[in-house]
Amino acid sequence: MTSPPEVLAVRGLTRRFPGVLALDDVSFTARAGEVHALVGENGAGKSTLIKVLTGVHQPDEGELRYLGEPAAFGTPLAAQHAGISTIYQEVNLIPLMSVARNLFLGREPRTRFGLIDFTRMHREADRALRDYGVRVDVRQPLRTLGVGAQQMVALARAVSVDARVVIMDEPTSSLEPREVETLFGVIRRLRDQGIAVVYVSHRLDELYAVCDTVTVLRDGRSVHTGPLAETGRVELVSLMLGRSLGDVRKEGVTGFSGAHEAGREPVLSAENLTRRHELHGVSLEIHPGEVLGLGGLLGSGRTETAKAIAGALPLGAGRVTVAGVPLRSGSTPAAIRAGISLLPEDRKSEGIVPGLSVRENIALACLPRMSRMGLVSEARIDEVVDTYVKRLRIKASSPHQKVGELSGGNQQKVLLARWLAMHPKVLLLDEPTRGIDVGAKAEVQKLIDELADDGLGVLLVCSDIEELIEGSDRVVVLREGSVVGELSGDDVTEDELMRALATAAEEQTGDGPGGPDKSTGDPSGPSDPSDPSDPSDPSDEEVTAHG
Amino acid sequence: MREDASGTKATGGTGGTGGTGGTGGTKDDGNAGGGAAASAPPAAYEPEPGAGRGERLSALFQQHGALVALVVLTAIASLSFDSFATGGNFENMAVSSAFLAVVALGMTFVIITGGIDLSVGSVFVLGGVLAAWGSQYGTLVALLLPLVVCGLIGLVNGLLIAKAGLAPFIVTLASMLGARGIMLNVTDEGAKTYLVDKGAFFAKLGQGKLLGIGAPVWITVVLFVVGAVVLRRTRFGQHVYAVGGNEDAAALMGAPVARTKITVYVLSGLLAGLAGTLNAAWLASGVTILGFGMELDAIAAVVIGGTLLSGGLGFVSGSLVGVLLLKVIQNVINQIGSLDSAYQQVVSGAFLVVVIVAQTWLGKRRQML
Amino acid sequence: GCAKSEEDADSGADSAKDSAQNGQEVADGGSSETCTAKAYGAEKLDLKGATVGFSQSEKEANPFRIAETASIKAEAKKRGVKLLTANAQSKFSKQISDVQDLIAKGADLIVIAPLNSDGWEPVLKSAAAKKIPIVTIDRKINATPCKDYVSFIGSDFTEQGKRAADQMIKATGGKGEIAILLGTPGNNVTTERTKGFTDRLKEKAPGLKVVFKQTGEFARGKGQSVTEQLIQSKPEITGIYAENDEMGLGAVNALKGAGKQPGDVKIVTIDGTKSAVQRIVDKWIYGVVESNPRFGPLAFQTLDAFTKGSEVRQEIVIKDGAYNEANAEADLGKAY
Amino acid sequence: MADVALRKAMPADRSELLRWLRDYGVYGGVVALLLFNIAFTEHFVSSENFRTQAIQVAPILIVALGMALAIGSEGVDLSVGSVMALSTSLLSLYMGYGIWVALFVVIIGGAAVGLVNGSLIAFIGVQPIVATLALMVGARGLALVLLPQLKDVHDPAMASLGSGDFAGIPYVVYIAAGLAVAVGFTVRRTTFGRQLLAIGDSRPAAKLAGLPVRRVLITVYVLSGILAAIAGFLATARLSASDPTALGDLMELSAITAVVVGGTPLSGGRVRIGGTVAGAVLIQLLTATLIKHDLPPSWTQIAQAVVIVLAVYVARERGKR
Ligand SMILES: Nc1ncnc2c1ncn2[C@@H]1O[C@H](COP(=O)(O)OP(=O)(O)OP(=O)(O)O)[C@@H](O)[C@H]1O
Ligand SMILES: Nc1ncnc2c1ncn2[C@@H]1O[C@H](COP(=O)(O)OP(=O)(O)OP(=O)(O)O)[C@@H](O)[C@H]1O
Ligand SMILES: [Mg+2]
Ligand SMILES: [Mg+2]
Repeated sequence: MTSPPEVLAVRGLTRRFPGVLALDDVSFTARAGEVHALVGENGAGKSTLIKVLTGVHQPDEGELRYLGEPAAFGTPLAAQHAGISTIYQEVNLIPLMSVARNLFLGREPRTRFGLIDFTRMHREADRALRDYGVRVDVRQPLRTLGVGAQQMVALARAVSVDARVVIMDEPTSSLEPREVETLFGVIRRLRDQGIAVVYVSHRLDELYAVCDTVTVLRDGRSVHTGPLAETGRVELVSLMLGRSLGDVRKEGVTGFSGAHEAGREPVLSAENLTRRHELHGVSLEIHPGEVLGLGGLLGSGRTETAKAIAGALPLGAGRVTVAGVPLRSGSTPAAIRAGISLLPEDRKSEGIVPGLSVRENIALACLPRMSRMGLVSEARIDEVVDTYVKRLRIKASSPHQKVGELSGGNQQKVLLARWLAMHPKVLLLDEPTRGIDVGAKAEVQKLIDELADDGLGVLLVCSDIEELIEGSDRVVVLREGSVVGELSGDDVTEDELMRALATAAEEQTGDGPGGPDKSTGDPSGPSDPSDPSDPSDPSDEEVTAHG
Repeated sequence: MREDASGTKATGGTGGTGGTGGTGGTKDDGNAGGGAAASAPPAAYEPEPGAGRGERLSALFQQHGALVALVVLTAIASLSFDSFATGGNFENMAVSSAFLAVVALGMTFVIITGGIDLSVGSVFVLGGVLAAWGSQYGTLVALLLPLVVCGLIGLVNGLLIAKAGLAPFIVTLASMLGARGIMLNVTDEGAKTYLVDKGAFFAKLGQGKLLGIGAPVWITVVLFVVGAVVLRRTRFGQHVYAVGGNEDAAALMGAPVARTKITVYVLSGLLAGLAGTLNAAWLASGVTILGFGMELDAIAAVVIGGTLLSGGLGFVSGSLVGVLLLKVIQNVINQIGSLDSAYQQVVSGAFLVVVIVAQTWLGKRRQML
Repeated sequence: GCAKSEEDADSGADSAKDSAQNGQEVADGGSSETCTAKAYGAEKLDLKGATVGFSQSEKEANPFRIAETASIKAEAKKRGVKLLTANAQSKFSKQISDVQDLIAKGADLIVIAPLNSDGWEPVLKSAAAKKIPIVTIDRKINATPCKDYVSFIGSDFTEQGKRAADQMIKATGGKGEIAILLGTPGNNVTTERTKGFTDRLKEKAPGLKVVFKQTGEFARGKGQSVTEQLIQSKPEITGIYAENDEMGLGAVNALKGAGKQPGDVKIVTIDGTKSAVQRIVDKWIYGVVESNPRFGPLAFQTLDAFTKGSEVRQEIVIKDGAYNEANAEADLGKAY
Repeated sequence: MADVALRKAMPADRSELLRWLRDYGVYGGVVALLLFNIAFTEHFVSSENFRTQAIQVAPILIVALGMALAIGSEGVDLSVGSVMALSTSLLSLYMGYGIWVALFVVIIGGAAVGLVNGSLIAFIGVQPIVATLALMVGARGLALVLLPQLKDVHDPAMASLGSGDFAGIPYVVYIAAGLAVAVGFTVRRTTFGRQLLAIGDSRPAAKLAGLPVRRVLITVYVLSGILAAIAGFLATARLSASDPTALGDLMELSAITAVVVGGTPLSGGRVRIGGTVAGAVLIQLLTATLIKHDLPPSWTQIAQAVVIVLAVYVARERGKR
């Protein structure tokens, strides 16, 4: 078997940031008609490699070859013109501009007079997005869409360019199984057209489902390249973590350990949460020592529910009680004082304070507790920061490094530390493992378990169904901002959840055209409601789910 | 947000009531949006009826809060003062607003990219002085000299901001001083006022009339129509919005960020210079004591017109309405005719607060929906 | 000529303290050409019952502007004239629209205190279209008298500068180094007061050297800061010429702060405000050249004569007084 | 791995130098100007001269301290100059009740303007530059309504405050230095300071982290108003007159320049008080130099423009676009 022609290749690539050697002598080759997985821990340098490949960063050393010729891209635009199309990690679109304008920015269809032809642009945008199962008014500003839908827009944008290479940096971190499947369809089509695809993900199942080749990065070095089929899961994980096969096998990759003892009296109960167009009377209870999963399709209102409980969204009606005491609605400080902590979904814009250090980010919420009469006690902060940096294995050059410079996974850990330092009664976790590497994911999951064992009430929102099922003791299923089902006890299985979701989708069809525009769960969408279970089917059973 | 066809459509039609004509570009866009909606299968995305109407209404308010204020104020003033709603008064207001409007047009572009240009007042004076000086060598020199110099100042602003990464506020603050320094330098520390020959063709650009309406008004209307088309219907315009909406994302999406920024500052310099030139033609002299505080008036007009200071959102017709609103407020204060100069300032400050609060509040409602 | 005594009698009879104590007098200078309503093309009308528009250039926040506006208002009231006022708040473009607004509001006659001499083309056009007579006070408009406007009433700023120079020469004996505190750059008043002063020095006292020329923007605080810098870097300075009283008072503050004694540095200023004249009494200021702001009587009297069809002078230069050691104490009451 | 994993350190080279320049460039600028003056300006090295510079810089510095807070919260306060005017008007109105009463009223006045600014920004969500622009117009008008014209202030206490000194150093210098230390301490060591920086850096994140965003923002503008009012008070004492027309004119621009030249980015999230002090001193020295060398206004303005751009260029955040 001769390998297909090289399209994009680098050799001996080195890239430094102040205080960090992000890429160290990395070699990497993308070939035509091949889906190349790029994996590694958080902060391994995947995103940096991609940014160097596409002209965002310039290499300090090393050689870049494109279509067999030495090349250098000064700007993303240059790379784009050369035929490299990229979906960067974190959605990078313009929130205030309309969906269609985002989709076509820089290559808008024009009329004879050189002016933009909006009629055509909207029509084509609508058609393009439909192909990806996103049905929205393309004239709406992009920010009215959920993160997942935005990700699909970014995907559509990247793919609709005539490209020789398509690079995707964690495109699925906020996607539903259904959309993941759509995405895979797209990737396969690209591959068949002879396009080189570079694919980054922390979800191993996905890699095995679509990728042909894999390159593993560790601490900025490329430690392995080879056909994915020949590399087992455990081996892959051990390569990423740099630990021996045996260690990894022992610890497993999923950190959840099973059911917990839940307290009788709910620590938190939300009644009839209502918000125009978003929530229609959601009620739920969280018991101490319990992990309550929140299931639902994209845009079903899980994020809103969590935010509403945390006081981050004003409510039309409804109330939240913590340990029997009702909360003032719409006030985050009140919720925090009552012991509710929310780990927001949108880490970049709502979570981290990028310009502040790791230390200050961790101490941010608990500042009042760390201070007397308005004066901050540095010693107490150091103590807390130390504890959590160790406990969560936060990887930073020092506690004084800016959080904005950390890798996504480490940023997430910093946020977790911020909330754990508050010793909350209830922890609301919105996609806590989004963008986190396997090692860290297991740690976070283990942590969730421990927290629940310590008597914390945990609300878990998670798009990865397998993870949701394994992590939760009970699952409440949302659809269109209403509770449509609850799984508990032995019913907490993937099949049951899939069934609940499928029924939900079917009911939705019954709603007719009056139904809201936001759901992608449209029956005329490209995939069948029962499909999504496919990618999460464990295809390789070397690693047991429970440690 | 600015994208809503419903909202923008109204602009095209109602811009005219503002006094100085419509903005063709926005109108086009509105129609284009409507066309798309019609051609797409209707059932595909039917917004919830309630949401749609509420949203549209408040979109209308946010974009046209200033227009509503303008109409209301004009109506009240017409009823209260006999001499307000007269052709002469409207014509005066239109002509004397024209110069600020042209400056505000450039400022609109700058602010949509998330920047700001504090140098426009100084550049405006400099443009006028250079034009008046140049007018002795003919209309061409009178027009080109200020445009070249003011364009260069804009270019320096743009380069320092886009290439060196300096904050627009501080860069243009410095060039505000610099431009005034140059102006003082060419006028013997302000002692010399160059005059424009009243018979020259150049003077007609400021003083001439067509169909009873002053030339500066016509020029302003044309500039706004062109500006609206450029902003809405060209790729450059899209880049302006993209850079202001999220600069990093825009760069990753392949928008020429630096070039776009440089262009808007050059544009702002050019338009400020042109406004100064027209003003010099109108006053028939290169007055040296103009322009103080003009940058703040322009910013206020742009913001009142619904453009977001943080960038990414805005439209030129709003700025025109903003300028007219400021003008009408001033005119009304003069109509009262006996207000102490100190009270005048309090009144205009209070008025600004009311308009801004109304505007922000309506805008927020819209964001919440 | 004859108008003046009448007006003095008028104001003398009036109890208004201002005009009683220091009504303006017409000086001999200026062109002697005259203007009539006929020559101007205006219609005759009765000033009583007419509407007069007054456009003030700056906020009424300094003694000169306060006295000026008050004098116009008082005279209008006395004569039963309906007065419309507008204030340009030091913005020239606003003043242009202000006057146009006054015209649009139906003013029959207009009195302007211009912020700047040039750039009145649009206003003059609108006024000409309606044949509205314009009288400018305190600053001139660069246009044709009796065609674009009726007449100018005011001081000769160049002359004021010259007289200030005369005082300075007298104070210093024509020798030494002096500093000038300039007004706002670009302002006609600044330009002319500087020109008059330096011309006269050149002509009469070549031994007096101007070694320092910085703007104090007509404000006391700025005058003080600049003088503070001045006395640090040029401690041997002999005299300071301040182009208005406020800057002069700032200079006095600075000299006091630096431990100087009254009279160490000779200060000459222009305007004639009470505070400045008081400083002459205190010996801090050597002399003050007056610039009289009480234009009301003379302006209305000119308008009255003009509307009645009589001849009025195109340029009515007022006689400015002066204060020095000799008369300061006695004339303190005349200062505004 | 269990610990904070330290990355391979980078060799300290050019980027270190640049970083150093960024952090200390403004001090370098001050030193350069001092050296220039010592070499080329007559009578520059004298205690009297340094005293003059110190007295003149005090009000700018005090206003700049408040401005630094506003800028750190990703805002700006354009109303400071007008607040100075308002305070001078209030001062002369209440001077009759004694200096302490007057000071109290002045501070209340500054706080009130700050409260309006802060409320517009925090509750209504008006953008700071616009909200404070409206107050800039309104407060100056109010100052003139209260006191229509310049009025002399004859008060021995005020006079000694304006020009008196202790141990050879003027009172106003002690006050300015004390306030600088207090504000610096507030930023570094208090909860409020930390919260302010977090809010300036990322408002949504600060909100979700439960920070009292509104309270902090309002406090920022109230503090800025109070500091401007104090500056107005001291400036009045120095002038021994209340001049509501001219006092504080264009002060906002000087203060912003001082803050930014001192290395505080306009994008918020960072406040450098030491730099702000140096920035204010730099501007003062620059003005003094230009006046002492008797440059005409045109060259003064051009020189200021060039120095501002140079200073900010050196202090710019590297790698940030
Ligand atoms: N702009 C920057 N400035 C400084 N350091 C940076 C910058 N960008 C990345 N780094 C550092 O480079 C290293 C690699 O980061 P990168 O984002 O490439 O990791 P990643 O493999 O994509 O991780 P993740 O899976 O969490 O996204 C990290 O240590 C990070 O802190
Ligand atoms: N596929 C989509 N198409 C159109 N609009 C969508 C889509 N997904 C989400 N939205 C919009 O985004 C809003 C917020 O959805 P959000 O993402 O917060 O919901 P969620 O249930 O938390 O889902 P997730 O957390 O998986 O993204 C929804 O109210 C909806 O209007
Ligand atoms: Mg990454
Ligand atoms: Mg969500």
